[in-house]
Amino acid sequence: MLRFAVRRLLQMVGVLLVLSFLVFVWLRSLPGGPVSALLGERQTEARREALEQALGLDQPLPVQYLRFMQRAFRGDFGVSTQVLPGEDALDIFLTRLPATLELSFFALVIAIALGIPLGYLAARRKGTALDTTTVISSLVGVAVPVFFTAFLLKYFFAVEWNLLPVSGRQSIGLDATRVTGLFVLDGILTREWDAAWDALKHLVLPSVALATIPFAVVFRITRASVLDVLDEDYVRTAEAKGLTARVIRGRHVLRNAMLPVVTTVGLQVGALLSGAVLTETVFSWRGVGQALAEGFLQKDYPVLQVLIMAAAAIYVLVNLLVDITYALIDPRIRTR
Amino acid sequence: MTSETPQPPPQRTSYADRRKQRLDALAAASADEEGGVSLILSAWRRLRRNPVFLVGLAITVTFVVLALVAPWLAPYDPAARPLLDDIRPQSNPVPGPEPGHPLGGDDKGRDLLSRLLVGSQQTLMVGVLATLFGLLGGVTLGTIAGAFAGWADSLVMRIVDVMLSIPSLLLAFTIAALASSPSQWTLIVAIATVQVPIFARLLRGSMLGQRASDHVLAARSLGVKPHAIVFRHMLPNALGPVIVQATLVLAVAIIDAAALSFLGLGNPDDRRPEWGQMLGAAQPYLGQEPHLAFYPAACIIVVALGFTLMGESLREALDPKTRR
Amino acid sequence: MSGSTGLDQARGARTAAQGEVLVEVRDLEVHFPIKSGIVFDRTVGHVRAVDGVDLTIHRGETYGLVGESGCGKSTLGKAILNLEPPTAGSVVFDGVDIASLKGEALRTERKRFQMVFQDPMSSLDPRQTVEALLLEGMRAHGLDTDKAATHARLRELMSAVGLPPSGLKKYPHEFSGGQRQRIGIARALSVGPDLIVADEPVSALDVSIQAQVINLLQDLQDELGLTYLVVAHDLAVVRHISNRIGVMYLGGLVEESEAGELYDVPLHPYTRALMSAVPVPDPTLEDTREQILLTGDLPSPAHPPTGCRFHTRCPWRQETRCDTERPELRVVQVDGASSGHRVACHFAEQIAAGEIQRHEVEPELELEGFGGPDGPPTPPEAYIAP
Amino acid sequence: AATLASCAESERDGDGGSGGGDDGTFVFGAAGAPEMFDPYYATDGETFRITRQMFEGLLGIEPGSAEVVPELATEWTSDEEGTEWTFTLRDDVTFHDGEPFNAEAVCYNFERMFDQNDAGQVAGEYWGYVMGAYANDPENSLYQGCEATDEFEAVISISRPTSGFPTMLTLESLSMQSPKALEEGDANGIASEGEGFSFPAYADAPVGTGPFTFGEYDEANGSITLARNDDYWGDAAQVSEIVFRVIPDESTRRQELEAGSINGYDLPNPVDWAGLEEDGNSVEIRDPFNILYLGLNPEANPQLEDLRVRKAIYHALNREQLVQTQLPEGAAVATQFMPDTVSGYNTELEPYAYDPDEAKRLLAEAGAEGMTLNFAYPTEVSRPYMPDPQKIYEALRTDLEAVGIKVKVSTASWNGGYLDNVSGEPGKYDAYILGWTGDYDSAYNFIGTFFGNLKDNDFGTDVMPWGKQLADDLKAADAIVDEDERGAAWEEINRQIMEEYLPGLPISHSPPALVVGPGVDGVIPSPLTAEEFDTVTVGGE
Amino acid sequence: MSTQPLHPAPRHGEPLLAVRDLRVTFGRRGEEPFRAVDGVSFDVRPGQTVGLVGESGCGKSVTSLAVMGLLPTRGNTVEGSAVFDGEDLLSLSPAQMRDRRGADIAMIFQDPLSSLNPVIQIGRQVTEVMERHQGLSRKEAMPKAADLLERVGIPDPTARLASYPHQLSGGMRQRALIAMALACQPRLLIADEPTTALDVTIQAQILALLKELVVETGTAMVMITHDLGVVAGLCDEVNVLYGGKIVERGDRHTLFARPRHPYTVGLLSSIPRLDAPRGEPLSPIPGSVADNLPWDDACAFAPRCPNALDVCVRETPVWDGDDVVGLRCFNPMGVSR
Ligand SMILES: Nc1ncnc2c1ncn2[C@@H]1O[C@H](COP(=O)(O)OP(=O)(O)OP(=O)(O)O)[C@@H](O)[C@H]1O
Ligand SMILES: Nc1ncnc2c1ncn2[C@@H]1O[C@H](COP(=O)(O)OP(=O)(O)OP(=O)(O)O)[C@@H](O)[C@H]1O
Ligand SMILES: [Mg+2]
Ligand SMILES: [Mg+2]
Repeated sequence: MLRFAVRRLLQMVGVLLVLSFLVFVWLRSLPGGPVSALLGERQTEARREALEQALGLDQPLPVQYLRFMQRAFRGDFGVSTQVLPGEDALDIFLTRLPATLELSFFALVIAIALGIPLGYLAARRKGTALDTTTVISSLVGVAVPVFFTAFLLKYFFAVEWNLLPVSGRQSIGLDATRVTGLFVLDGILTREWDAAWDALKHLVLPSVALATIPFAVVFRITRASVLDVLDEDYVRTAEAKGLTARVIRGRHVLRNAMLPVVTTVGLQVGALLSGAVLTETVFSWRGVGQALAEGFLQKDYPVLQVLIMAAAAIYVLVNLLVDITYALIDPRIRTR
Repeated sequence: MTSETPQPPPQRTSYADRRKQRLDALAAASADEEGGVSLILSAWRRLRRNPVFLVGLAITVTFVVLALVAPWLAPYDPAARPLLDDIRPQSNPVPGPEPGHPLGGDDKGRDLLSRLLVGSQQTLMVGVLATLFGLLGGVTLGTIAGAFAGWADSLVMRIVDVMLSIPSLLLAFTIAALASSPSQWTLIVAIATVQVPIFARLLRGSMLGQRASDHVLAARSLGVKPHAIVFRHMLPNALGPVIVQATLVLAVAIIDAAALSFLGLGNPDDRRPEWGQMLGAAQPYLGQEPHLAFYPAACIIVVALGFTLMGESLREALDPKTRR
Repeated sequence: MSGSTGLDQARGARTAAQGEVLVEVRDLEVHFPIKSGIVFDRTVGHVRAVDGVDLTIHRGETYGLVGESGCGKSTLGKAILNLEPPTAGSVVFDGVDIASLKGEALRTERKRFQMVFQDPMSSLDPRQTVEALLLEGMRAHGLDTDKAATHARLRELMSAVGLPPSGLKKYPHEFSGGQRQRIGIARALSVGPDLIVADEPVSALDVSIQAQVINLLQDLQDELGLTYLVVAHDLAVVRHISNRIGVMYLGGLVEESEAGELYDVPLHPYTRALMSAVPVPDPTLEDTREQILLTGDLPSPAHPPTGCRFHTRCPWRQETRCDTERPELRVVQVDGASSGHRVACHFAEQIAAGEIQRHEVEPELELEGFGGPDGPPTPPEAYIAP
Repeated sequence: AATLASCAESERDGDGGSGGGDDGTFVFGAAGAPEMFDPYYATDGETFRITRQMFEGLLGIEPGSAEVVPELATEWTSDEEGTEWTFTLRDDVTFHDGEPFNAEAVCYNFERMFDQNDAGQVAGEYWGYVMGAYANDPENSLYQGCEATDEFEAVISISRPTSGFPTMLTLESLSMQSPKALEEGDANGIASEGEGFSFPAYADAPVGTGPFTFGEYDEANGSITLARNDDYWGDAAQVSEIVFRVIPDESTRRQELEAGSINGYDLPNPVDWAGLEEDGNSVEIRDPFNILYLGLNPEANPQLEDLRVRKAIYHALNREQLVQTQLPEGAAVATQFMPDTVSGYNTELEPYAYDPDEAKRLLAEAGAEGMTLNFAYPTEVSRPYMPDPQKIYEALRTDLEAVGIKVKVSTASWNGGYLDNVSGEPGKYDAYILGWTGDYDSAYNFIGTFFGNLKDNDFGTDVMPWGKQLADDLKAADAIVDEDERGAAWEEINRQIMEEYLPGLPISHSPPALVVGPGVDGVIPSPLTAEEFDTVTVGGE
Repeated sequence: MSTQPLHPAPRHGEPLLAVRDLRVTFGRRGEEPFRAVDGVSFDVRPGQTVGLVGESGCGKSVTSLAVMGLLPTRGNTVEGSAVFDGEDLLSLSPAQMRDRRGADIAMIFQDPLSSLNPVIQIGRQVTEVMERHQGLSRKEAMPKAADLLERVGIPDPTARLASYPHQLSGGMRQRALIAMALACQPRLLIADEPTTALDVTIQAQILALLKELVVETGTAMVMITHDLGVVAGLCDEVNVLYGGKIVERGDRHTLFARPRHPYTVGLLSSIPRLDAPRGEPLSPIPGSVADNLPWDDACAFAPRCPNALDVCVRETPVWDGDDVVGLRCFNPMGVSR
C-alpha cells in the first residue's frame, strides 16, 4: 500500500516536471507575451527592447528555463504581469485557493448528495418515467452553458426574488475575521454566525451552477454502477438469504456500487477546476478559476504557468488520494 | 425440417455417410443462402427497436440534414445585414421579429433564423472535426501503444499521462487562449487535443484486451503477419468502444466549443456562424434580449442530447453485459 | 481439379508415416515473471506455469493432457506451438526446434501446427465472415494462388467440419456454439497442419453438442491422419479421444500412459484421486465406488511445494523423500503397467502393491493468488471527460 | 433603496437605514482589480479610478470638463522661454500621514519620479511618455529639475517649451505623495522578477492628500475600501466610505446594480442604457474625449502610399451609419484626429462624404481596383472609443467590399500580439482599428502621439514624402509658447492632415457612460473618465 | 442395480414443496413472449433430494428462481403454484417471502466467487442471515458462524471469519456459501449447479459435503445440474427438463437403467464414460436447442429426435405419469413403434 503510494507519487513528480517544461516552452513560443502585456497601448519598439532586456527575455529558451527552474526550486515562480501586477504568482495561487476549495467542496457535496440518491433511484426504477426524466435532465444540465445557467440563477434568486446575493463571497462592509480563508468555516470557527451565514448565502448559487456537471456525472455513474451491481450474483445471494430490503440496499448494493463512484469523484476534480474557470468568472468569485480566466485573457504567463501546474498537481494528487482511498475501502486491493 | 421419416438410432456408419447426414441436416437448418449479418447489422436490428436510440438518431439526422441543406434553406446570407439600419445601440440593439425575419435579427442586423440554420453547419463541423482529429490522434497513439508493448507503450502512455494530468477543459482553454491567431481551427484543435489522450487510453485498453484474446492468438497461430493482425483483427475489434465514445464526445465537443466561445477564446470571425459563438456573442444581451442566447443554447442542448442519447444507447447495445 | 485438393494430398502423405515421433518436448519450462517495484518494475518472482515437462507425441496419435484448473495445461499447449515463448527447453517438431524459432521463420513454419480453442466465440474474430477467417491462414502462407482452387478448398473445408457452404458468408455470431467450434476447427485445418493442439475444445459446449464435436475431431483424424494434442480437464473426454494421456499437476507431468491403461492401472495418487472424483452417470456405480477425496486446493504455482508437488495433498504421502525430492517420470514394474506407462511418484510400486495405506491429510490453506484486481478500475471514459 | 442599504452596508451596523446627507458607503463595481496603488507606476483606468480619490496633483481638472484648474498649486507662471515654471502651492495641505505638503515635498516627488532604476523606467509608463527620459539620461529628458524656492513655492525647469507642460501635471501618475511614506516604503524599490515587476511595499499602502484615505484591500473578497479623509483641506467628502468591488463580468455588474448591492459601475453596455434608466438608475454620459481611427500602413502595403487610394477608402466608409447603428448615443463622426473639446480643433473641416462611386472612381484612377487590404481588429478588448471592435470591423469591411476592395482579416487579442503587430517596425497590418483617449487637454497628446515620432509611429509616415514635414510641424507647434498662436498652428496642421496627407482615417468619437443606482447623487461625469467621488451622496429615495 | 438408496426416501409423506404447473414467460413490450418454463410440476418431500437436469437454457435456473421469488421484478410473468408447507410461495407478498428465504428455504448458486459480496468479510456474510432470521446479535452469531464454517470443512474457521471472498479458493468459497445457506437450518435447500465452476476433485469434495449435510440435517434438496453423473450419485428422484417442460421423471435407478425418453437416452449416450470401453464413437443428439419447435402443437424435441413420429410435430405430448415417475413422449425408447 505504502509502496503503491510512493510509486504513484514519484510518477506524479515526473509527470509534473515534464509538464512544466512543456508549458514553459509553449508559453514562450507564442506571440504577445509578457512584454506586450506589460507595455499596453503606449508601446514603441525601443521600449519593447528595453523591457525584454530588463526581463532577460532576450536569452535563449533553455537558459530561461534553467533560470526559471532555479528560481522555482527556491519557491519563486515569478510575479504576475497582469492579473495582479507585481504579486508573486504562487501567492496569487495560494490566496485564491481557499475560495476555489470552498466552492468546489460545496459543489461536490451538492453533486454527491443529489447524484447518488437519484442515481440509485433511477437505477432501481430503470425504464420508468422517473428514470427517463432524471437521465434527460442530467444530460440537459450538462449541455446548458454554465454562464446561461448562472445568469438564470442570478436573475431569479438574486434579482427578482432577492433571496441570495448576486456575486462575490461576502457582503460589503461585513467585518469578518479571516482564519483559513474558507469563509463559512471561518465564520464557524470564530463563532461569527452572521458571517458564516452570509458566506453560505454567497456560496449557494455558484456552487449549484458549478455542481451541474459533476452532479450529472455522479448521477450517471451511480445509476450505471447500481444497475451493474443489481445484476450481480451476490445481490441475488443476499435476496436468497431473505435479508431486508434496507440491508440489501445499504450493505450489498450501495456499498459495492460506490466503488466506481469514488474513482469518478476524483476525476471530477478536473471538471470542477475547469468549471471553476467559468463559474468563478460569472460569479466574481475570487478564486483560482477566475485568476486563470484573467490570465488567459490578459496573457499573464507567469500566473498561467503556476496555475496550470498547480491545477495539474492538484488533479493528480487528488486522484492519487482517491486511488489510495479506493484501495483502502476495497478489500480486494487492500488485502493484497 | 420435421423428421417425417424417423432416423434410425445412431450407429457406427462410415465417416462419409455421417458427414452427409450432418450436412443435410445443417443445410436444411440454414437454408437461406444469403450473406450473413455482421455484428453491426445485428446491433442495428436491436437498436432499431430502442426508443432512446431512435430519438437520438432522429435529432441527429435532422440536424445533419439541416446542416447540409441550410445554405438553401436559409432565407438570408448569414453574413448579410439586412436589418442593420434598424439597429440603434440603445433603443433597439437587437431588431425584433418582423415580416421576413421570423426570429428577428442579431446585434449586427443579420437574420437570426438564417444564422441559426447555417450555424448548424459550422457547429457540427467543429464537433465532427474536433472529434475526428481527436480520434485520429488518439487512435494513432493508442494503436502504437496497444500494438507494441514495451517501451513504445510506456512512452505513449507517459505522454498520455501528462496530457491527462491537466483537467480537460482547462487544457482546451489553454490551447485556445494561447493560439496566435484564433480561428475555428484553434477551437477544433483545442478540443481535439483534449480528446486525444482519452481516446488513446481507451483504445490502448481495448487493444490490450484484444491482444490477449483468443482470436488474436488464433490469428498468430495461423501465421498471419503481425501488421495484418494489428490492422485486421485488433484494431477493428478494439475500435468499438472508441466509436461509441466518439459519439458521446461529439456532444461534449459542441458544448466545449460553446464554453470556449463564452470565454472569448473562440473564432472571432463570425460571418459563418457557429452556435457556441452566437451564444458567446449574445452574452451582453442576456438581460435585455435573452432570446438571442436562448435559441443557440436550445439548439446546442438538443443536438448534444441527440448525440448523447445515441451514444448511450449504442454503448448499451454493444455492451456484452446487456446483450442477451 | 477438386479431386486433388490439399486435404487429399496431405492425407496420402501422412497416413504412411504412422508411429514416428512428431513432437519431442524436452525440459520445457514457462515461467511468468511477477513484477513489482516502487519506481521501476522488477521481477520479484515467477509463476511456474510449466515447470520441466518432457513428452513425446507420435504422428497420427492423440495425446491427451488432463489436470486441474491452473496446472499449466493451456500454457504447455501454447508453449509447444511457441505461442507462449518457453523460458527453457526445446520443442522439436519434425526435426525443427520450434522453441528457438523467431519472426518470419516461425511464422512460415506455423502452417504445420495449429490450435483449436476452448471458447468458440471469443476465438473467432466477430467482424470477419467465416470465409475471411478461413482464407486468412491460406493467404498468410500463400496457399490461395488459384481462385477456383481456393473456392473449392473453402467448400471442402466447410463440408469436412459438417457445415453448409452457405455458412461462408455468415458471421460467427450467427452460429450456435457447436457450429462455431466447427469453424474454429476448419480454420485450423485451412493451412493443412500436421499437428493440432486443441485446448479444451469441448468444455464450453453442452453435452449433446460436445459429443458431436468429439466425433468430428475423431473423424477428421481418421480421414486426414492428423496428430492431436488435446487439453482438457474432463478425464472422461480425454480418455475417450486419446491414445495416450498425460496427467499434469502444478506445472509438471505426474503420470503418462496409454489411455485405457491409465484408467485400469492408475499409478499416481493424484491420478487415482482424479479418477475417483469423476461422477459417473450410473447410480449403482456411484453408490458403491470408493472415492479418494483430496483435501485442500491446488497450491499456487508461484510458490510450488518443495519435493513432490503433490505431497501437500497426497493421502499416501511418506515422511521421507516426498517433501524433499522431486520425483522423475519413470517406468515402474507394476502388474498391468506397460513400458509406456510412466509415473512421477517415489512410492508408486508400494502404493500399487498396497504396502502403503491411505491416511487423512490436514488441509493446508492456500491464502494467496485468488484473483482480485491490481488497482482501482478506471470508470468508463465518458465519465472522465464530460 | 432599502434593499440597497441592507446589502451594501455592514450587516453588523444594525439597520442600514442611513437616510441621507453626509454619511454612508458608496459601492462601486470595478471591472478589474487594481494593479497596485502607487499611481506613478499604474497604467490602467481601474487603478487610476481608485488612486484618483486619494491623490491630487499640482494641477487639477475642472469636474465635468477637460479644463485645467489649480489643485495643490494655486497658480503657476513660466519664464519667457517657457522652460522655468514657478508653482505657488497651497499652504493648508497635509498628507494622510500627517506630513506637511510643501515645496520640498513637491521636489522630492519629482526627483523620485525622475530617478528610476531600470525596472522603474519601464514600469513608470506615463513619466516616460511625457518626459521622455530619466535621471540616467538627462539630455533627453523634458524634466530638468525642481527647486524649492520657498516653503510653498517650487520651480520646475524643463528642457524646451511644450504645450504639454504644465497640463501634464494633471496626470494621475504625476500626483503628489507623502515623501516620508515614499521613503519608508522604499517606493522606488521596484525590481524585475521573472517576467514582471515586483513592487515595493509602498505600492500597497499609498499616502496622498486627497479626500479619501486608503482603507484596505481585501484580496480574498475582491474589495478595496477607502475612508473619508476628515482632515481634507477642501470640502470633506459626502460619503464616509467608498468600496470598490471587483466584478469582472459585465452582466453580473448589472445584476448587482439591480439587486442594489452596488451603487454604480463604469462603462455600462450601451445596450443596457435604456433598461438601466427605466429601472431608476441614472446613466451619466460623458462628453467624448477620444478618437477611433482606421490606421493605414503604407509600409505594409505600398498601394496605400497613393493619396487617392486612401481617399477612396475614406469615401467608401459609411460612417454615419456606423455611428448610428454601432456606437452609443452621443457618438459623432470624426472630422479630424481629435475631439472638438481639445483646443486646436479645426471647426472648418467637413467629414469626408460617404460616396462609394467616388471611391470606385478614385480607386480606378489609382489603378487599385480590386486591391486587397490586410485588415486587422483586436479581440478581447473594449475601449471607450470602440465598445465592440469586431462590430466596427464588420461595418467597415462591408463598406470596403462594396467598393470592390478585398478584405483579408487578421485578428489578435489586444495583449496577445495585436498591439505588437500594429506598432512593430514595420507594422504587420495594412489597415487596423485603433483609437486613443486623451490624457489631458492637449492637441499634441493626440496628433503628436500619432505622427510626431517619425521613425516609430503606427502610420508608417516615414515612407511618405511629407512624413518628416508633418513631424517637424508638430514639434514646432508644440513649442509655441503663446496659446492662441499655437491653437492656430494646430488647426492648420489638422487641415493639412485631413486634406493633404490623410495618413489614417479618423472615424468617430464615442461618449463613455457611467451608471449609478437610485439614490446616488453628485456624480459629475468627466470626459477624461476621471470622476472624483467626493461629491457623491448615497441614500435618499 | 438394486443397492440400498442413499438414505431412506420417504416417498409417501406430505410433500414439503409442491410445484404445480409453473409457467414463466419473459418478454418485452412488442416482442413475442418467451416461455422459459412451460408448466413444470414436481414434488419435494422432506429429506428427499430431487434432481433437475437438462441442457443449458432448458429452464432449470428459472424454475428455481421462480420458486424462490427471485426472478427480476419486471419483464416476466409467473403462473402456477409452489406450495411450501401449505403456503403458495408464489402468492406471498415480498415481505412474507423474505421471511421464508434464508430461513425455510435456502439456495446456493453456481459461481461461488460472484455469489459472495467481495467487500464484506465472510463472517459477516454468514452472520447476517442469523441476525435476520434468528434475531441474534452479531456478537452472538459470530461463534455460531465459526461452527458453521468448521462444519462445512473450512480449516481454521475463526480466522477465516475475517477473510474476504477473494482470499479464499473456489472450493472454500463454495463451502462458505453452503454454510450461509445452512445457517438457519432450512427445510429445503435449492442448489443451482453448485459444482459446475469447480474442478473435479473439488467437485467431489463439495458433493460429498452436501450429501453428508443433507443426511445429517434432514434437509430436503433440489439439485440442479446438467451433469448426469452428479445426479446419479446424489438424487432420489430425477427430473429431465427439455425446453421448459419436464420430459421424464423417475427414481435414479430406474431412470439411468431404463431411460425411456429419447432425449434422456440421447444425453446418456452423448457423454463419454470413464467406465465404458474406449473406442466406441459417441452417439450425439443431432442438432441443437436452436432447432426446437414450440411446445404448443408439437414435441419440442421432435426435430432432434431419432424416434420422432408424424404425430410428434402435430400434437403436444401429454404428461403420462404422476409425481413419482412419468414421461412426456409419443414414442418412447424401448417401446416398439
Ligand atoms: N500470461 C500469464 N501471466 C502470468 N501468469 C499466467 C499467465 N498465463 C497463465 N498464467 C498462470 O499460469 C498457471 C497455469 O495457467 P494455465 O492457463 O496454463 O492453466 P490451465 O491448466 O490451462 O487451467 P484452466 O483449466 O483453468 O484453463 C496459472 O496459475 C495461471 O494463473
Ligand atoms: N431475465 C431473463 N429474461 C429473458 N430471458 C431469460 C431470463 N432469464 C432466463 N431467460 C431465458 O430462459 C431460458 C431458461 O433459462 P435458465 O437460466 O433457466 O436455463 P438453465 O437451464 O439454468 O441453463 P444453464 O445450464 O445455462 O444455467 C433461457 O433460454 C434463458 O435465455
Ligand atoms: Mg486452460
Ligand atoms: Mg442455470
